[in-house]
Amino acid sequence: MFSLSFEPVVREDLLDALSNEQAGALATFEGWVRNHNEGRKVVLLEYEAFEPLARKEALRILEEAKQRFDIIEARCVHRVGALKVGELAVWIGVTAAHRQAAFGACQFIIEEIKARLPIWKKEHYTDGSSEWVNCREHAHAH
Amino acid sequence: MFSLSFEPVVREDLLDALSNEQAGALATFEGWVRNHNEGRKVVLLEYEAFEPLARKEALRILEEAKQRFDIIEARCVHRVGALKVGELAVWIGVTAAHRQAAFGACQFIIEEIKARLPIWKKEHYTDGSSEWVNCREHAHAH
Amino acid sequence: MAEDKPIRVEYYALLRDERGQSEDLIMTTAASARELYEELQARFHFSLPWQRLAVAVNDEFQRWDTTLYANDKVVFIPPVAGG
Amino acid sequence: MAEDKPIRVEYYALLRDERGQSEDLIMTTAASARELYEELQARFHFSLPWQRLAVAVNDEFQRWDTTLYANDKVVFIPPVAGG
Repeated sequence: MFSLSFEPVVREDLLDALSNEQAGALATFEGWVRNHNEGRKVVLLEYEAFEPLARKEALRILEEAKQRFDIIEARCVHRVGALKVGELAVWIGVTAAHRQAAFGACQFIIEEIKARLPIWKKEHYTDGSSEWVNCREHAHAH
Repeated sequence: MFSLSFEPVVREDLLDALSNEQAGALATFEGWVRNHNEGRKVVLLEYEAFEPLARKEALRILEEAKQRFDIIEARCVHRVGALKVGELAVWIGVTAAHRQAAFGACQFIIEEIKARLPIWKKEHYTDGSSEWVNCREHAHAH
Repeated sequence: MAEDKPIRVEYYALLRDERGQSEDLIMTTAASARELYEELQARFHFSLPWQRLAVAVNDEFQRWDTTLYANDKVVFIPPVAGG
Repeated sequence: MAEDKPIRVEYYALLRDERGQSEDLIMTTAASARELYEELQARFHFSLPWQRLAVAVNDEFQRWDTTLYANDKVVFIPPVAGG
């Protein structure tokens, strides 16, 4: 299950949906909006998605995680819209019988999400300027 | 922060305590009571701890995690007492500026917790029998 | 000479900011996604070369040399930053 | 011959079940934690050999050859299963 959400993520709902009597392990990852990036003070982020393709690609990533790791279920929610410092930007949860598979799949999913989903992030700084992350003319992606 | 809890874990309280504007990543691990183990159907678990030493050793593990990984904070709660299938037995949460440190420390902590804390688990099976896990006379720990 | 065909282009993120709007319906002779980007880049002064972007046609990733057909929907994808 | 000294032993998990109670205050001549365990194992028929256990003295892990003193609190630690 993947969704793009304009509203804050409600963790308990996601966790309840993952509940399973076969599962001995849950690994989660949350990406939070930091108050700084590359030495600049961040006050606000805007996330924007090319929604139809972001959804399709995210479901492919979750499916790949199930092929590669012995997991039971994997879910991911990515926020879109304006986010303040401290807000949750992405949530990933993976259940498995055993912990190694849960951790492995959770790390795989966040790496692929970051590399492959058509989602962009504009940082707004304390000095009033703003910038699309990774899009500087002579910059390289990190 | 480490605690042994006779009451169900309230995740939101733990997450709120980890909230930090420098943190870009949160990795969590939860161990859940499965309905089976080594082919036997489990109905109930009892966790028992040698409390003073379990607390000391857990704090040492969290301190070691901070030495080894570039993390901001790490917290762990371990349940004691009787737990039903599906209940959360252990919760670990680690914040960091970046995700690799959060994942690495979270995995380190659960491995060390399992290997080092003087905590025992008695499984009660559907056939009415019970057993202290890893304590069979000719068995080896897994 | 190739005939003009209608193509719908949607702009996101940096490209939307640089274009000043989120969509164009254009008539073009561009045979491939790459040719279309270069045409639009010359016209709207997009800052990034096509090598830094990816491209989607009809909501699916495609290679830059993919052939464009009338009424295709094209999205140029600047470097992503999800997660 | 060594003198008797009082030692407090607490039992957890399997050992508590096998002992049938959670504590003993005993007089013993055992010089080390290992000698004490072997003495108690003979008396209470504990199923596991000392090699499968760890030992704590006064709430801290210790080696099996650690010397015991009067009024020490000793806990034998069966194979753990936390997490």
